[in-house]
Amino acid sequence: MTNYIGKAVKRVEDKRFITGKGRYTDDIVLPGMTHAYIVRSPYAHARILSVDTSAAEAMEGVVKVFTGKDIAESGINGIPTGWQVNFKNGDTMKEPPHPLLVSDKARYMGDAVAVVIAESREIARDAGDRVEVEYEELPAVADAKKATEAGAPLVHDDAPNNLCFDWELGNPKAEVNEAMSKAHHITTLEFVNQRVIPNAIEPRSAIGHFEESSDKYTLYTTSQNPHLTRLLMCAFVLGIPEHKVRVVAPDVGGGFGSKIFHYAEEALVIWCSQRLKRPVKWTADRSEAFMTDAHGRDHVSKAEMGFDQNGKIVGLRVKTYANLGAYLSTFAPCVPTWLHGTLLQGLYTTPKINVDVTGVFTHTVMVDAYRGAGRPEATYLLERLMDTAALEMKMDPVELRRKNFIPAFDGVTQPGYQTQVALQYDSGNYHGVLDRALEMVGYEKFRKEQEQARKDGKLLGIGFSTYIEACGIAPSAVVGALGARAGLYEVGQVRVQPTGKVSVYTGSHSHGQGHETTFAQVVADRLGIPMDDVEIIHGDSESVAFGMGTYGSRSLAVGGSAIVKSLDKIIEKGAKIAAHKLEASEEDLEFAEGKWTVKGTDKSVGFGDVALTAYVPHNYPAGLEPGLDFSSFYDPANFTYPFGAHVAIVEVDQETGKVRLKRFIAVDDVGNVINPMIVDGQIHGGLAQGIGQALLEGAVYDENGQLINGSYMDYTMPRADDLPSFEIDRQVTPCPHNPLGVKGAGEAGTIGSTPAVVNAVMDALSPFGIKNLEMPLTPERVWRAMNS
Amino acid sequence: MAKKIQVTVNGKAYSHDVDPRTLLVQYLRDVLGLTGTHVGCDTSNCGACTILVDGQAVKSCTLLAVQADGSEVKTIEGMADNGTLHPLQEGFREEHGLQCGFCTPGMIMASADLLERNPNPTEHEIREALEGNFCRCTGYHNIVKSVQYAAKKISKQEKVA
Amino acid sequence: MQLTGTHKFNASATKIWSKLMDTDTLARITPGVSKLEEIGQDQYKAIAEVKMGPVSGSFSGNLNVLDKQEPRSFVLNIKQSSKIGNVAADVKIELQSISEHETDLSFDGKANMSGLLARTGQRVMSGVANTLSKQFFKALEEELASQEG
Amino acid sequence: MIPNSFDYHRATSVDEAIRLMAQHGMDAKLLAGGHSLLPAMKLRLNQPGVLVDIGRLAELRYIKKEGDSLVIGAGATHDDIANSEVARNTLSMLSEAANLIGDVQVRNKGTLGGSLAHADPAADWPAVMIAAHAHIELRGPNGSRTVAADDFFTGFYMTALAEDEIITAIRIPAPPKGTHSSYQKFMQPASRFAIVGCAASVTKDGGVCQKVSVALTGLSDTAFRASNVEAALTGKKLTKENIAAAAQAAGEGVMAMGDHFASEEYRLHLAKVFAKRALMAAAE
Repeated sequence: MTNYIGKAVKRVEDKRFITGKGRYTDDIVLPGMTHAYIVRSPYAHARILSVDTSAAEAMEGVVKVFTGKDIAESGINGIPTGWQVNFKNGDTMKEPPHPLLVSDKARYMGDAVAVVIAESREIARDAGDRVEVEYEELPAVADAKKATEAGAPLVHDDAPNNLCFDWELGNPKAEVNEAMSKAHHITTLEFVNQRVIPNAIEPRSAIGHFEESSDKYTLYTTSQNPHLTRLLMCAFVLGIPEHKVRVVAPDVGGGFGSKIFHYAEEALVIWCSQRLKRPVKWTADRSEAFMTDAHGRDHVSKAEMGFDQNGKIVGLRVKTYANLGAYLSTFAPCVPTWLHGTLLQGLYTTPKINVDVTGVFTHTVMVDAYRGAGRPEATYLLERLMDTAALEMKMDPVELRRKNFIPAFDGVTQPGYQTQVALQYDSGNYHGVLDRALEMVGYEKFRKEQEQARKDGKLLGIGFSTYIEACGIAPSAVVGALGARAGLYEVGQVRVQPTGKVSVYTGSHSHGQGHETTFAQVVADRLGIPMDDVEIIHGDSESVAFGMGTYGSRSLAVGGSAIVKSLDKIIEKGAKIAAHKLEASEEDLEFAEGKWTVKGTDKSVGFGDVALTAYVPHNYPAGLEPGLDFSSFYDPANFTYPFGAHVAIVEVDQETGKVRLKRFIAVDDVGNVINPMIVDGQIHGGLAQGIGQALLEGAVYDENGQLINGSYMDYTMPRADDLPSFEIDRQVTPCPHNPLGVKGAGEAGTIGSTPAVVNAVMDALSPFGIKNLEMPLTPERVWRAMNS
Repeated sequence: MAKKIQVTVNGKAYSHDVDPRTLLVQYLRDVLGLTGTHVGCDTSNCGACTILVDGQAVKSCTLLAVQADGSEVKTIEGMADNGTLHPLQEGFREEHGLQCGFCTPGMIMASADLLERNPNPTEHEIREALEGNFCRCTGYHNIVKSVQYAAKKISKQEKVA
Repeated sequence: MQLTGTHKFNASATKIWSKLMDTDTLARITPGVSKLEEIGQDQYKAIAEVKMGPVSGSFSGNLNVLDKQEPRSFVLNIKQSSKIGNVAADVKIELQSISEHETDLSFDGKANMSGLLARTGQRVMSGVANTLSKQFFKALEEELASQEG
Repeated sequence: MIPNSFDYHRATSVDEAIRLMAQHGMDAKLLAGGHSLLPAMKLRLNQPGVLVDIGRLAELRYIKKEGDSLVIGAGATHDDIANSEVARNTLSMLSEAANLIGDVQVRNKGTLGGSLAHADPAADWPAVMIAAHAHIELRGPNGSRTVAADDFFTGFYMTALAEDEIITAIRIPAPPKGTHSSYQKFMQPASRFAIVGCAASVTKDGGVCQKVSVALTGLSDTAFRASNVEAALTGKKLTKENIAAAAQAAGEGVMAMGDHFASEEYRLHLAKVFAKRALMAAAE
């Protein structure tokens, strides 16, 4: 029986957030705390000729100014990346140093040159203006493709042509070319999947606190993965002992991938604190966030899809240039390769696929995972190809998809589906989600409306996107073979207290996803106890043994499964204690609704009773350890594969080119659902971000590598009045390989929505013969297309 | 340099000497320790710092503390009444109008201004009234529902009263 | 940022040329410039105060005159930096005689901004450039006229 | 996020504010709602040494009828105007424009006087004031004077206001009977300033345009009167075709601004579209 699982339980964590009692990093004040301000390069590429800190240091209240020279002389290392991708010829990718403060050259606008530490935020800021840096501006390159051309300015001297790696996946090129040569029709699209800025509303912040008395360090930081940050910082950057370092990611105000990266500022505040023997706090303002938070996407691609005369796909060829920015972020090398190339099978039976990716350094801020990470780029490419091909072949886009869908399979009685690009899909029913979406839209009726609207001079359009994603990254051995430098399991500890209350420690990290509720639902149901008796603890390396954090929609599938493993151990041990108390054999007991009952009798012992006995083991099974506390590592057998069908309906104002999103329908299959309210919320948020990319958002760099829309006055964030209410529904195909049957819901909305919206606009514009426009589909772009 | 200000915050009177450049949000957070009001941007766009000053929603990052001298300020910490959640707080919880919680205080305060002026807003009116508040998590869908929930609840309470 | 514009002056090209090549005059008519110091052949050190709407900053840097084709054209190479950002520009200035007393002055060039100005000031900066050039033309016109009188 | 240090004075009267401004000269800035000034100061794009706060002067915050004119105190907020019945009844474009400025929080603090003095080339009020034939009342150490809105906006962030003067009020003459107005705006999606905004008022008699007043903002370095549109429509029948034809003249001969949201060419196109829309709405 379930009391909680599957129910829209209101969130436990909300109480503190709605009363203003959340505790975010910048809310934390430590005794004797100093404040850091970072002096940053205004140029995208410049030689640093001199740094004069004397005027700043002379100011009252300034504690110290450190420069790149101090960092270089300290002998510490730079920021590492968490993933290695090799060149096709087997050479290791280029991994240039990423110092905490640069001393020789600035490589992107915002590169850190010096840090001022002062008694107050105000003094630090004022002193920052008095640090005199002399630069020699050098030519810069911001565009990935241009950066690989001969004569382009080099970001790093030891990365010729700015290449980090080149990489290939799928069937050999010759095989794909052969298949394509026989195609009846080839649809070709070239596009830019533009750079977007994650813009978590909480700006990044970090406090470093070194305590001399104990030689211990504490880092409070806005991180999605505090343990990973600790590992990278201790082992690779500062060389300080990991057991002396506590990393706390308290309440974190959104991440969307941008807070995975172990940022230089995190190590910097710890390093400064160690030098000054005082806590050091740094909090970014929004301008700084625009300049220095890891950005997302930024691919330039050419994609070709071949079809036979019946519309069956015969082959897919993709060439992508991926902009990695000036240095490598934690996941940078993985995103455009293993999270992108592997998704190019989509939902289709494409028999031959080749993807070729070039990873490129440019004079721009680092790129890392951004909601979906690689999968939205792959989906965009496939789903734009599908709608464009349908238009070109004069077929219905829905029919074209149906013709090519992989048939339904449950992954239990039927095997998984082996793709051409390394993955084995676990279970799926792709027709199901599309059918439901069409029903919700009223497809046939819409096509009639559209026809009438065209006669009335109105431009209506409908766009589709049927997507799949690979989530819950993933089996450690597999990702290790693919270049991950860490395992990707998760840790879950369940500590039953003597009174039967339960503390659960998870290595997952919630920054909006609602772990404290969803995980508690799972625990309470499995143990048959009230949710109030369960506390979920996360984000503190001191209390949680280890963890990999939250990204890639992995929390419940991986982190939740680790907890379930521990719960199983609790129940198993509890049965031994219960058997002893009931003077029954363990095999004769069954555990349900919080008690162990001798089968077929009314003799039972409750969970609380067993818990107490475990800690007060006066009458206790011989040879059994006291206590009821288990920790488990769950390493998944496979990725999980959520999928869905999204449909957008838009209207284009012919006079201005402005696109209005009228309706958005999403039917997603994320496997089993623990809390439908939270899952819906995840979908909504994802949709807004995907729609934002399609219509509004995009970082704009000028040819000198200057980010020219680095503020909310210039970068368009989706607002309440830019979006409609969403129409969403769900299908459930359980994940066959994790104990909860869950697949992950955090990124689905973002992955599916972007191409649906763009396809809808292209459909609206089809009377003008327009096939492709670059995102974001700003009014001017649309207007120009209609008038050229 | 420093100016003396007197403000009433959530019903409690305070008097402090402040540097004129201190923004009201910094005064609330750093001096009064009311960290429920957040700072999300530096261009007065995101609305995370929204509070009520003399009953009207304002962005406390775009108001100097000295400008608020003599004013009545209400922050998220002052919304609940003796432990009873304000209908908006309840609405955000009931309708899952928040995820990471960072924009939530500002969102609730801006909604309070709206419901004061327009106790029965349409979806369109809610979306327009919240154009000065960014949320990156929810896609706004459930925020709209949260405000509708509160509007309904308040109108019921008033009928009873 | 593209910088282009044309203005017709009621003066000969040679006269305008001599005005433009005179340090004192140039310092006087260039909007915002508070100091122009000759540091070498056709090389100047310039200090400027720009105060316009939301933007106010003290700039300093160099101004070089290149590629002189008296009295037809020259290139102004400007590098100015400030706490709110930096501007580097190359502008070609051409004088075209229409008659003995009429000359078209046109300029064409590009300014690159960096730092805060680039990030937050795009909209503002194109207007600043427009206004500065208008002011410059006006001041030059007055300068030419005052000499007449 | 942290402005530079400055001295702060709260003026208790307009006269005191004028004295303070005179005393501190070029280094001083007036602070009304602060919604243009403070963001610039936080980014340190602007670092005044002295702020003279006039935001709380009750003598500047009113909206009233005076004889035939509508008089709005410079300290009236956008929200005050949005909710003023007397303003709406005088010219509905006043409340339409007020409601399209910034967002609710900005409208609660930002003032009409502050916006006009700031003279942002993409602000809404300048166009509305020109179209309304408003007169802007200024007071300085040497007394008061009045400048027509047509002459007030002299350039990019530049006005006829002297350094030591304060805007005290805006006087809008009552429009003739049969006048309707509208403000239509195409918003820059991030800042929500106008990419192009058009204010239009049309005096109609028997379906014929007796008088028309049109002004545009966002297009160029300052808001301006679209005289050629006015000329093209005056005396004409207010048909859809005539309005559309007249709107074609919007932006003619103007050196338009361009940025990554809207190029010069697109802005000029939008000027025509929004002139048409404003005129259509006003003529209805």
